[in-house]
Amino acid sequence: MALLNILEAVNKALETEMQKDPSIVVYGEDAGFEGGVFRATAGLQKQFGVDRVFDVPIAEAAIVGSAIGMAINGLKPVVEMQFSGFMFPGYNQIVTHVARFRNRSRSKYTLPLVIRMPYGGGVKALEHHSESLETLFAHIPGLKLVIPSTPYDTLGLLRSAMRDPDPVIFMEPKRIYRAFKQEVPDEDYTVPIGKAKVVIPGKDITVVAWGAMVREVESALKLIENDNISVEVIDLRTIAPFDRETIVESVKKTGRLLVVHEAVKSFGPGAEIVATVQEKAFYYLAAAPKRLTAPDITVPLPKGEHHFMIDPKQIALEIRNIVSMKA
Amino acid sequence: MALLNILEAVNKALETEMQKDPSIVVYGEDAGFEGGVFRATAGLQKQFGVDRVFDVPIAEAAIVGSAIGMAINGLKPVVEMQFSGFMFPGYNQIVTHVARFRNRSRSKYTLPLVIRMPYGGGVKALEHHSESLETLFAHIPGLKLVIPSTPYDTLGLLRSAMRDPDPVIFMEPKRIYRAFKQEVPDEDYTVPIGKAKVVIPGKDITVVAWGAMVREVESALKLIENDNISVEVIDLRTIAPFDRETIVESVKKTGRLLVVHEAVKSFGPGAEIVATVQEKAFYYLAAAPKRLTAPDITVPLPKGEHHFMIDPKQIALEIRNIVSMKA
Amino acid sequence: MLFDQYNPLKKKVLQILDNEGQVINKTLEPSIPDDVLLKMYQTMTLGRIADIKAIQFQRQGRMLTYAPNMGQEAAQIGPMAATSDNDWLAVSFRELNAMLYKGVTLEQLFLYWYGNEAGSKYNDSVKVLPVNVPIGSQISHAAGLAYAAKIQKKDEVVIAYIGDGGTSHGEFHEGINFGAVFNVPMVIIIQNNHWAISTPRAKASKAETLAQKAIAYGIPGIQVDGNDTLAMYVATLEAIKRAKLGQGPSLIEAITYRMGPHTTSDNPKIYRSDEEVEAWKEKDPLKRFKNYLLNKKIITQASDDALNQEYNQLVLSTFKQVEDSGLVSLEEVFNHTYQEMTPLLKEQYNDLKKYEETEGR
Amino acid sequence: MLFDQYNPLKKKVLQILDNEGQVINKTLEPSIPDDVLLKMYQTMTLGRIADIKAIQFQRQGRMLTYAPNMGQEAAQIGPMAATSDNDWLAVSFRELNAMLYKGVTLEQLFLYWYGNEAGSKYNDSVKVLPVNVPIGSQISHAAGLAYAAKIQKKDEVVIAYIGDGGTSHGEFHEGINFGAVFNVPMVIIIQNNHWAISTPRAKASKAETLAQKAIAYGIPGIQVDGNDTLAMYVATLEAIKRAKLGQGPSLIEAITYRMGPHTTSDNPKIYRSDEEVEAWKEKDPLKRFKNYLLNKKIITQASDDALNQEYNQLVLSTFKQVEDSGLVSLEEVFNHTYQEMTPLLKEQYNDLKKYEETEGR
Ligand SMILES: Cc1ncc(C[n+]2csc(CCOP(=O)(O)OP(=O)(O)O)c2C)c(N)n1
Ligand SMILES: Cc1ncc(C[n+]2csc(CCOP(=O)(O)OP(=O)(O)O)c2C)c(N)n1
Ligand SMILES: [Mg+2]
Ligand SMILES: [Mg+2]
Repeated sequence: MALLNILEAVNKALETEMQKDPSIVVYGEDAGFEGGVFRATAGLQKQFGVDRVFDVPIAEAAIVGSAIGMAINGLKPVVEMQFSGFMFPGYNQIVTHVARFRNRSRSKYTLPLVIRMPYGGGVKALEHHSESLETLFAHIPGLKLVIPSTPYDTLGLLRSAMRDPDPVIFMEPKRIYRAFKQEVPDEDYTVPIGKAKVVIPGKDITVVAWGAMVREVESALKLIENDNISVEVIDLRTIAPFDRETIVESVKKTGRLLVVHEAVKSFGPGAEIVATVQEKAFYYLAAAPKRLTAPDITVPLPKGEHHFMIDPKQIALEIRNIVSMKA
Repeated sequence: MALLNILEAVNKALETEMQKDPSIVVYGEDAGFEGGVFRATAGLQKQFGVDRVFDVPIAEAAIVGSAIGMAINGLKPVVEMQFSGFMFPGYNQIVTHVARFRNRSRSKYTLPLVIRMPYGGGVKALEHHSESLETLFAHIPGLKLVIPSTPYDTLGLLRSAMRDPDPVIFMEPKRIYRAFKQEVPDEDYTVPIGKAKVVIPGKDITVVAWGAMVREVESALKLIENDNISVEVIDLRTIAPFDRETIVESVKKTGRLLVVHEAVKSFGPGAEIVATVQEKAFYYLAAAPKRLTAPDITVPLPKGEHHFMIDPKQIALEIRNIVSMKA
Repeated sequence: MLFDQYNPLKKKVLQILDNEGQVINKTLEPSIPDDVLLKMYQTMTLGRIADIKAIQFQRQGRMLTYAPNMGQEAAQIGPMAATSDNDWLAVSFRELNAMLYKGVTLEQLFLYWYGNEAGSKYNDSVKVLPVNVPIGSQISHAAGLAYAAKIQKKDEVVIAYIGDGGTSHGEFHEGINFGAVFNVPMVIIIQNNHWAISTPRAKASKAETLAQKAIAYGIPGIQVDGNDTLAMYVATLEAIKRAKLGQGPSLIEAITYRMGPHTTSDNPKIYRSDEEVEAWKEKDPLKRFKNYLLNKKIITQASDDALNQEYNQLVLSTFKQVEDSGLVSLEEVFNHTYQEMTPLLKEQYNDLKKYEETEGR
Repeated sequence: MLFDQYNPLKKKVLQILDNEGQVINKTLEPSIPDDVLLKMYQTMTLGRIADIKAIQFQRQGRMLTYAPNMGQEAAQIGPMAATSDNDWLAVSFRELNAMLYKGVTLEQLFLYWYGNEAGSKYNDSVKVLPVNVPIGSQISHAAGLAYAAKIQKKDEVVIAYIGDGGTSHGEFHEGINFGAVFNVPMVIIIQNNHWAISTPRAKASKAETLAQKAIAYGIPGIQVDGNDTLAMYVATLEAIKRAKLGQGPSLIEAITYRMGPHTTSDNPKIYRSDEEVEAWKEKDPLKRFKNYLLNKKIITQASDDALNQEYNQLVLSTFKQVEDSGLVSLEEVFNHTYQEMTPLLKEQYNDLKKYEETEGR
């Protein structure tokens, strides 16, 4: 067993997979020599050499595009976008190629590759360093989108991503990169893509969250400890394709749903979850499914960011509200 | 009065506004000399000169980025992305700058500009020529997204877009560019951004659509003429910010909702409309709001595209289904 | 070294054959085996006929869109003849001849343009990337292929094509720069056919030559008569040698001309003069190469007539076959989004299947 | 013409002042009015002090992230002194000195780095674009500003800054190419400070110089000692002249060095040696320019001491003021998404307002 935080779990996933699979290469802006601005890839260049772990020019389109070529020619690239807010120049390659090469070539060319990126707010950063862009990947057929919320899941999910025959976008909640540690097994294990996790079972309301929001939900529960509300907390873990079954079954049981996410509300990821639930569990709903999200504004710079972030008190209030609605 | 199709309405909107407002410039790939691959800008270079109407290098980021600079320095650019599937290289500029300059500079720099692009399938085209990417704009705070479905609205909405103090994405349903003509007034008129249109009033079910889908819905109604179902058809016209009031009021009346769109389903525009409606009209719902959309796959090339497109028969079936559900 | 001799700043253009197919630069004439010369000529001939027919099929409403190659055969066949079977080809969308030479079948090419993804499922041994529509984005794919070749010590070079208009794109810049920084075995060929749809070469760049763009990346560049199969061959051969020696990418600007429309949806009469087109007919690459082979007695007029007749038939029958292939099944359309359909996709597939079975489509 | 004389392929670097501030190229020494020289020096001095203090404030946990300028003052002040009030400035994110010179206030700059958008609401007459974080994307903004100036016949030139690392980006390529094709009045200055965070200049491009990238766009380029205020001034002046004559963009590579960390979150000791940093101290642009002015008797050691003391106070008091400005209001955060809040935004605003009023935040 090792005691790791999320960042260390990312590093360990890369390290252990690279040891097993010589075709894996890791690169990105500053990801080589110094091991990334967050040190997610620290030590890897030393261990695996500059051919397999390296710095690249500042050119996100080329980072993604070259990964496509490498994946086609026998490598398994795991590339880093320095921040999710800087993935946009590479988005053309992601949508028009990463998501499509398999289909375009009727599975002659497949792309086993992973695109990692830290995402999310609450770290008092400059502009473009705090966005939550799940929707922009989840809406694109051909991509998978994974977001872990714990060190254990990070290690297991990133391994699964690297073993997946198809491209996986792996978004890392940087706000909790170092927030807490967890014991993880030394032996090889994976966490499956496409499976949500019932973090806390309950029967009055289902709360779906992912990434840094899972902990905020857990904090919220402490605020309503004495309210006699039984909350089922689900960590979505894979945003696309998401685990409809677990969520729908949960809401069939609880009759109530709250989705909590950091992304802005309109046309955001919560809308899909709500829409799916009411398609599949309409007659079980005791109250309108709700979304607690960031408002539809650009993430403010740090001195205004508190207006944008979701806090546990809000979550607690919202849970109380929904549960108080008559069936 | 003039009898125009949608393409001609685009052209007329540009022409009439350019005559009134000397700060408008129009450019894009092949948009100058030949007037665009669809001829939407035909004749404008001759009338307004090469400084105001011109061809540019193939460089979508520079097209959008330069429009930002022009808008800041006294011009009103109306730029064309040749197809919406080729807007991705310009998406970085759209998200990180077009949507944000006002907020970033606390309204010192504002961006009165329009980005036009043909979109949608059903035209038997090559790859990347058929996508419906509404969500990718609608999810971004700071953008407005308009989609007309008739010549009259095209002319009126594009004028409004050009007069808007903020950036507007204007997506044109190319499949019906030349599908039909409509009388439009010679005198100046506009259609407001942010207002949906009740195309057909009804009381049993609300069907929301936009762009080329409005006509498909209308065709579907003919198939159920004898079913004694009173359908309210709403043309959304502005996708962001969308007219929640009109839709919510309609569903409060009908109790049923079907959203029809060309975009793929998951995390698509329909999810937001469904989620909004059940947030605002939950207790009025007689049946689960539904979405009829493209499946979650890449738009197939023409020989498989029929599997992807929505046809009136499907819409008719879906309407019957929803209405048949007991309240 | 040709790339020194023809440094783009010297404003010289590499040429070996004149417009009549006479060798005007004897010292540079390559010694290509006869069977290779023949394969080159045959592919060009097939490409030319396929091209002309594809446009006809389209005019008859039988073919969808098609992007003609006519006039650009030399810029494609010369370089491909310089490659070996190991080498990769990353195309743009106007490289029918190059693709044919590298083993993509005519049937596949027609199937693609006919609107069926199966046309991009090339045979196993074929190392060609599918037609790449988003301008410029293939260059970094090529850089990635070449990087993988390099670190896996595979004996492979990657040839990437792009148009004159494409050089304006950021994707071109990033891809070539990436390849140069990592010194990967890659050759970038710009087919400067003078037009990007209706936009003239002058709007692509203010630079006098596109070859001089190489200087921005610290790699060698060269301007070549792109309608001269031999010149294109020798330039590419040298670039491939450099690549194999670990000297990194090279950039070749092939000066050529698109004789046909941009695609079958385009009407070039709107934006260019008949005289311009006529003038380029003089430089027809097929005629030049044919004369060269006639002079070398590798072909005869009779053998050529026979070849043309054979290929005419072949093109007709191949297209007929493609036409008969009909529509793509629902399953095919769903089957290749992921290795396995997700539960949601399965549900959507089943729903549509049921719908199509009961209601038809 | 300097750009001919110092054509980047000649591998010469324009320099006027030596490391001690002695004029070593008398013929090129510009005649700058004394008051301008003084303003240049004052701004550099203020920039230097602000820079050092900002890092201190950050270390004290009072400032957020900050991107230091130390060592790059000449590359910013020389060019700005060559501009007139009409001219625009499109920055990247490491141009504090240039922004100060063009009228952005220190308070605004601190407010920005302190994490408040109000810091980018410059005074009306100030023609500077806000700090631009997405690498390279400012270049096409500059091209657009310049295009607008050109067709509206405004007497304006646009100066755009970018880093060495930024030249790898597609946005750089597209923006500069766009400007060149339309021959707009624009000057692009690459601050080659040898590092892009931890990534060395060699990884940005295989090209020997970044100035030679100009050749790709058919525009003139030049390498300049970026720590030499006078050399930067004369190069920019000539580029501006060209722009005003309708001759289009020019590219200037300023060879300089980032003395501090990339930002306050960066630890450069991981990736570069102390010796490297020490060696660059010899070329300190502020020292060189100060000596020049001492020699010219425009300043004295005493006047400089007084200036330093004054600016130390100014920087402290300005930052204190910024610190006291506190948090941004909910209204400000919602008010600038569109000219008018949409109904949905109003609803969200009201909900949050109510929540914050009752529950605090
Ligand atoms: C990113 C992108 N933008 C626009 C287009 C539309 N488009 C297709 S071909 C073309 C012109 C290409 O010109 P060039 O690169 O010279 O190649 P050619 O067609 O001459 O072979 C354009 C603009 C595209 N395919 N991709
Ligand atoms: C598109 C984009 N990708 C990545 C980043 C993250 N980033 C910020 S600064 C920087 C390095 C910039 O280096 P350079 O251009 O040399 O400028 P310098 O920092 O040296 O002034 C990077 C990679 C970014 N801001 N934008
Ligand atoms: Mg071309
Ligand atoms: Mg730098």
